[in-house]
Amino acid sequence: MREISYTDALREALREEMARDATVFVLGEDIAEYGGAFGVTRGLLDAYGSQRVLNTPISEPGFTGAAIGAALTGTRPVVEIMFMDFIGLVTDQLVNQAAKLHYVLGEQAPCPLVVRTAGGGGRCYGPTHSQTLEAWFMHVPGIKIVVPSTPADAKGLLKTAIRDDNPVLFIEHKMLYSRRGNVLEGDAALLPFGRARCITEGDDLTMIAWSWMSAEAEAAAKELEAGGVSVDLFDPRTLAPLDMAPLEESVRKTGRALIVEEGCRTAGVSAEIACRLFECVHEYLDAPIRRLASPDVPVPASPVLEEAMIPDRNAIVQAAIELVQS
Amino acid sequence: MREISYTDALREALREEMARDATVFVLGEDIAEYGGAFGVTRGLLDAYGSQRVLNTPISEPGFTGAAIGAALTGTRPVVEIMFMDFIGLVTDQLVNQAAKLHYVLGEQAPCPLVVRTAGGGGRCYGPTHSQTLEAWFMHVPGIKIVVPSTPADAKGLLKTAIRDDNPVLFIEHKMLYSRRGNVLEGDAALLPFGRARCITEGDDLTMIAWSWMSAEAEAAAKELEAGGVSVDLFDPRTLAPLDMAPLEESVRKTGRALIVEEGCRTAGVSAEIACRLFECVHEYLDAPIRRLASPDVPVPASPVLEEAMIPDRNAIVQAAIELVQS
Amino acid sequence: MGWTLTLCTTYDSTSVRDETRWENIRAPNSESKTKEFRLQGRTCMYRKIRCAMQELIDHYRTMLVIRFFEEEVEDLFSQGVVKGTTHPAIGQEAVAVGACAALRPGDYVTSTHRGHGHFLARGGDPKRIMAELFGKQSGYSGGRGGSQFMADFSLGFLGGNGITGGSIPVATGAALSAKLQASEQIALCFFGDGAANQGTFHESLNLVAIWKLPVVYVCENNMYAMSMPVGDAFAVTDIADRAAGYGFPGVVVDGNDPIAVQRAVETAAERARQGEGATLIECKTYRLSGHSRGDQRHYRTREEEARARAADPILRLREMLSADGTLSDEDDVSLKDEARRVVSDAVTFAQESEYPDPTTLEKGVFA
Amino acid sequence: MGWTLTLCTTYDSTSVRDETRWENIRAPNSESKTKEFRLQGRTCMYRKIRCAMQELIDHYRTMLVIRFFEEEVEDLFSQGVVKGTTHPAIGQEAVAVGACAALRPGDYVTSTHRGHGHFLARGGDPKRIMAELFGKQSGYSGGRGGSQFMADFSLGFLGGNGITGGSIPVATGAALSAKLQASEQIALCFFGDGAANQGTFHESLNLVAIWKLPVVYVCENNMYAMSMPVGDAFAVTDIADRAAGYGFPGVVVDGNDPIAVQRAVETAAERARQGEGATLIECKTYRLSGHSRGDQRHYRTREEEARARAADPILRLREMLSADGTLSDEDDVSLKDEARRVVSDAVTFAQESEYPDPTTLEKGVFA
Ligand SMILES: Cc1ncc(C[n+]2csc(CCOP(=O)(O)OP(=O)(O)O)c2C)c(N)n1
Ligand SMILES: Cc1ncc(C[n+]2csc(CCOP(=O)(O)OP(=O)(O)O)c2C)c(N)n1
Ligand SMILES: [Mg+2]
Ligand SMILES: [Mg+2]
Repeated sequence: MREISYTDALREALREEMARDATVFVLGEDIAEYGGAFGVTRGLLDAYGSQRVLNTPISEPGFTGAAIGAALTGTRPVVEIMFMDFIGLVTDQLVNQAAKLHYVLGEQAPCPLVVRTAGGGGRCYGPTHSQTLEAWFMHVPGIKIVVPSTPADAKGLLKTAIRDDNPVLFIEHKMLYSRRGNVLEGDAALLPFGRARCITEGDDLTMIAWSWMSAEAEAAAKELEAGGVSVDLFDPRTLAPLDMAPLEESVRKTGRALIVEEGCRTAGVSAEIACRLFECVHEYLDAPIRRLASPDVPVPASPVLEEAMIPDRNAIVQAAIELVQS
Repeated sequence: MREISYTDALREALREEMARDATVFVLGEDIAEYGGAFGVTRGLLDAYGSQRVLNTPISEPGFTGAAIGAALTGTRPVVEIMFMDFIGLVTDQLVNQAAKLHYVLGEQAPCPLVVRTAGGGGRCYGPTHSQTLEAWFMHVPGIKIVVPSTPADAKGLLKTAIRDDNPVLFIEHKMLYSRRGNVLEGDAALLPFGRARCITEGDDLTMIAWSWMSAEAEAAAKELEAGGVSVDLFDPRTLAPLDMAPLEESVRKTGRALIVEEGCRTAGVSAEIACRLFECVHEYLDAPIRRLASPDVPVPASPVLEEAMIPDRNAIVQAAIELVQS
Repeated sequence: MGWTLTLCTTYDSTSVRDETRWENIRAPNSESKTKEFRLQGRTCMYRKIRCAMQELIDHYRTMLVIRFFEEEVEDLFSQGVVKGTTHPAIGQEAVAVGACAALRPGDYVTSTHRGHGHFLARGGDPKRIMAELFGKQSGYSGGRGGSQFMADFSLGFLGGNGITGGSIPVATGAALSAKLQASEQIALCFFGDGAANQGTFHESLNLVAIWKLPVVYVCENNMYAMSMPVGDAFAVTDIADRAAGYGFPGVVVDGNDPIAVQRAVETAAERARQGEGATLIECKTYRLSGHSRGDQRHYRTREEEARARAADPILRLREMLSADGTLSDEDDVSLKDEARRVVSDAVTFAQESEYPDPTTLEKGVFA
Repeated sequence: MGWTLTLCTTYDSTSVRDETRWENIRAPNSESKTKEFRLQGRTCMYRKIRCAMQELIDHYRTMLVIRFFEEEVEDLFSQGVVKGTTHPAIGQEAVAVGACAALRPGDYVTSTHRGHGHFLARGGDPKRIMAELFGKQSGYSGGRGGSQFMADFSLGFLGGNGITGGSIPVATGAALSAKLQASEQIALCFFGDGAANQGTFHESLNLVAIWKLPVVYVCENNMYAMSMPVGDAFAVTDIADRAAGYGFPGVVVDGNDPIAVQRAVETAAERARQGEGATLIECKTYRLSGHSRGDQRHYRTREEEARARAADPILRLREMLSADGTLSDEDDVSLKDEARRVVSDAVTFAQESEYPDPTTLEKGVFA
């Protein structure tokens, strides 16, 4: 086990899978010499050449659609969409083509496509470079969603995503790229989809958070622990498939749940998770499930406004305390 | 009051608003001579000329973006996107431009844009001509969502949408175009946003449904009534803003709620509505709120499969009976 | 192998950069012009070109199958036997047949919402296509895709698409995977004039150009996108001219002449296989039927339609074949009977097939 | 009003359909060529053209303000004083200044992610622009939009955009509303070479063409889209050539020459105002700085950059003005001091401004 960054972990996953399988290739804007806006693909051009590391013009729908065509015909493309905010440009490609074709063409051809993208705020990049939009794709049958928060999850789940025969939306987070952690090599690093990770164990409260919020929640849980509130903290890691069983079990134990989401509150991922919990374990609840999310506004550029918008460890601690006291 | 069809009601709204305000114009594919795929704009070309009734090439992002530019500079465009399934092509335009510009440009210019589109299934039009996708846009701050189910609502809310200074996604339903009902003329027809409509009153169960599902739920409620189950049935009519107060009040009375949604279950509109109800009135609930929605699959073309997928009056009756018996 | 008379227009495209590549279309042999006619305001002429008689008869047969198939489907829809919607390719048979005749077995084909003809020309089974329209389990997509989503990957036919222009990027990808895998496959991409105004058309042509991918673009300019005449949707006369903006050749051919289409696609396919990149072939043709069920065709005149019907590719081909003595009236009758039988067999098959089991609805969303 | 020497290249664009329209760019007066130089592999030459001295000095002053502003911003970002990201327009000042000089007060301008220069050239207040970068309430967007989303509707400046190509359709709409309201306004649409590969570029040019809208497209071809050289992103040499696919003229001008840009935009603006439709003006220039903060510029050589720096539009303009005797060294120093003061005043203003009140976060989502 070596301690490396989330960025390096992602790069290792790409390198290992490209070495293992010649049909894997990467494409996207500025991923070759430049190494991608966040450096994830740095060095791949030298290692695998310009046939398998394709810089694209700024044509998100066109090159994502091309990747779909390539996936349907025997290759395993990994697309980089520089910022998740640009996913609206390829919604048609993902929803009407990638996610549907296997089903609607009578299961003739799988579509093993990975779309990597950098989501979330925290860097004052402004309204179109900071959004958190995974909720849309939970509502889309036929697409898997991965939201890793640690280097090990990033590496293990990206490798699994590349080997998966279905379209996978792989959402990285710009606040996590520098996060460090232990990772394994080769197949040992592989992690299954649909398996939530329990980060801390506790009895007072169930907490559910993913991506950057998982890191913030971890910090909050430590603080709460110190203050005498013990938290069962889970990171679902993949939102589709979504591993509800451990969450339900935890709520049966704690009677209280807080879901932390970076995206806007209304019709977010938390609504679905909360609903499923209500549906299954309502009789165990000692208080309504609490959704802590961003308010329904575009992400502003100004540091003071962005900070006021996105939940952080302090907001999580506060919400948790309110919840256990209710 | 005259009884006219939903299509005619929509057309009346357009005609009246175009007559009232010279800055209102319509654009979209085949809306001029052809009158739109569902005939809504028929006759507008003759009445208002080719300057204000603009046939567009098949360039959804381009002409929706143009409408945004026009809305920012003093006009009131009404765009027709032929099928709601094509909304993925303009997601970037709606989300990153229309919904954001007012806020992110410091409230300098309103964006009075209406995007009309035909949603939903029931006609065996297949996977890309039958989808129900409003849930995505509930998650988008800055855009209003209208889902009318009767001619009166269609007319009144379209007129309001056109006069609204914000982007409005106006979702019509292809199964409702021929529905008939009474409508008023001129300003008398106007209906406010954010005001749910109570369709039937009852004590046993709160039912919430919109668009086509509202019509199916109405039929189901009649059947249930006949069977001795009385239903408080609400059509929210606009999903953003969402009028929760009467729904909450009703659940306080009935203790049971069934939300009927044509779209896919996971991360749908029902999740948000259910969550809000749980959050506010959980102590009044005699049973978990039930979401009746389509399963998470693309909409198949085959009549037997499409029928199996989308909730109808029978499925609603059954779900309601299960719920009141639980 | 013999000499036979066929149509080959003298359309001029300013986008043809490399004139010599196209000489076998433009002057397929040295014999002189034999007959002039007018099509869509241009002067065209018949020329003699080298062509196997059997090939022409085969084309004629396939065109008849497409025509009768589509007429039958129109009927079934208007009777309400078949639900949903359909877009008949009546009048456009020569494009599908000519283009597919120029391909090799492994090549990819992407299609459109108006794709039955493409699929039949590529060797699709009329029975399974018809069954798909009926929403039956034996259809190519098990009833899930319907008219617009049918494929046969074993034929390299990657399917139609319900999104106008939706399969243009798919063709890029198929060509890209052929290149990455160093296969000799090319991708033939059918699309309409309307689709040429979609953003993905532009993006795709550029990607294909910079990556020098083996794509042959076949634009079926049938003069309308639903109700929108090309003259209103474009400020240029020839869509083929757009190829110049991407640095590859664009040509215009008479889309009602299967041999003109075939020769153009052969040349383009050869170019693609040689690694020289893409070609945009604009086939001028005409949609003789309505856009889809319920189209009142208010946007064009009956006179215009009558003029277009005079250039019906099937009539023209038959006229030519019989003028030439290649096809007797008897042969014609028996070819038509045969084609009609193919279609009625398909209908019978579809009628007798089972609907999919509704309990399978949720199966196969994921691979 | 006087005669002065400026740069006007002899770039040839094959897309220029109507040669005569462009004669005042190509041969602004009858005086003979005076000097040749090479730029991006082409031979260009200086010519004398009619131009008010004061106008040139004004251009020079605005270019200096933009240059110093952007240098200051780069500094502030690298010091971490300003957060987020920024895209400096260093080296591209002549395009912004030349193009905006050709406009009338009511005209619309749409901008890009690299838009500070456009905004300053259009008359934007440096103080409020700087304050916006600082995330302050006094910024043009109250700190919400940041570098990429700033507008001043009273100036017709409709704002930058964080989506590459995002404001190209907005320009269509502004022109459409001008036409519907029968105003004399036109829309000038700035965008980069990279944006010209977006689908909405294609769709917009086609819409504008068929509706004959008054748009002037100003493509700032600065040779790169982030790390992607134009040579890799296009299979054609001149982006201007794409205009031909939409039926309106495309021209290439020396984007490092404010007068060449201005004259081209004037001609195009006149055309647009006359109802004759759009023009695509490709301004060849060079981004002298990195794409944004943190760009290591591995994708190009320092030698190439040095060559480009030799064609720095500000240096060239100063050289020309002083060679001509229009600008003394003293004048130059005082102009620069003045420009630096504008920038430092803006910084002071921004520093002294308040941050927005976080409790206003949820205000103004709806109008
Ligand atoms: C994205 C999208 N927009 C609109 C439609 C509706 N529609 C289906 S076919 C069609 C016309 C297509 O025209 P063209 O590409 O010329 O093909 P043709 O129908 O003439 O064969 C339209 C507008 C669609 N299916 N997809
Ligand atoms: C849709 C979209 N894709 C990618 C980006 C990231 N990005 C920002 S600027 C840029 C390069 C733009 O190139 P060009 O249009 O030539 O403008 P320049 O930066 O050279 O001024 C890229 C890729 C973006 N902001 N939006
Ligand atoms: Mg057409
Ligand atoms: Mg550039």
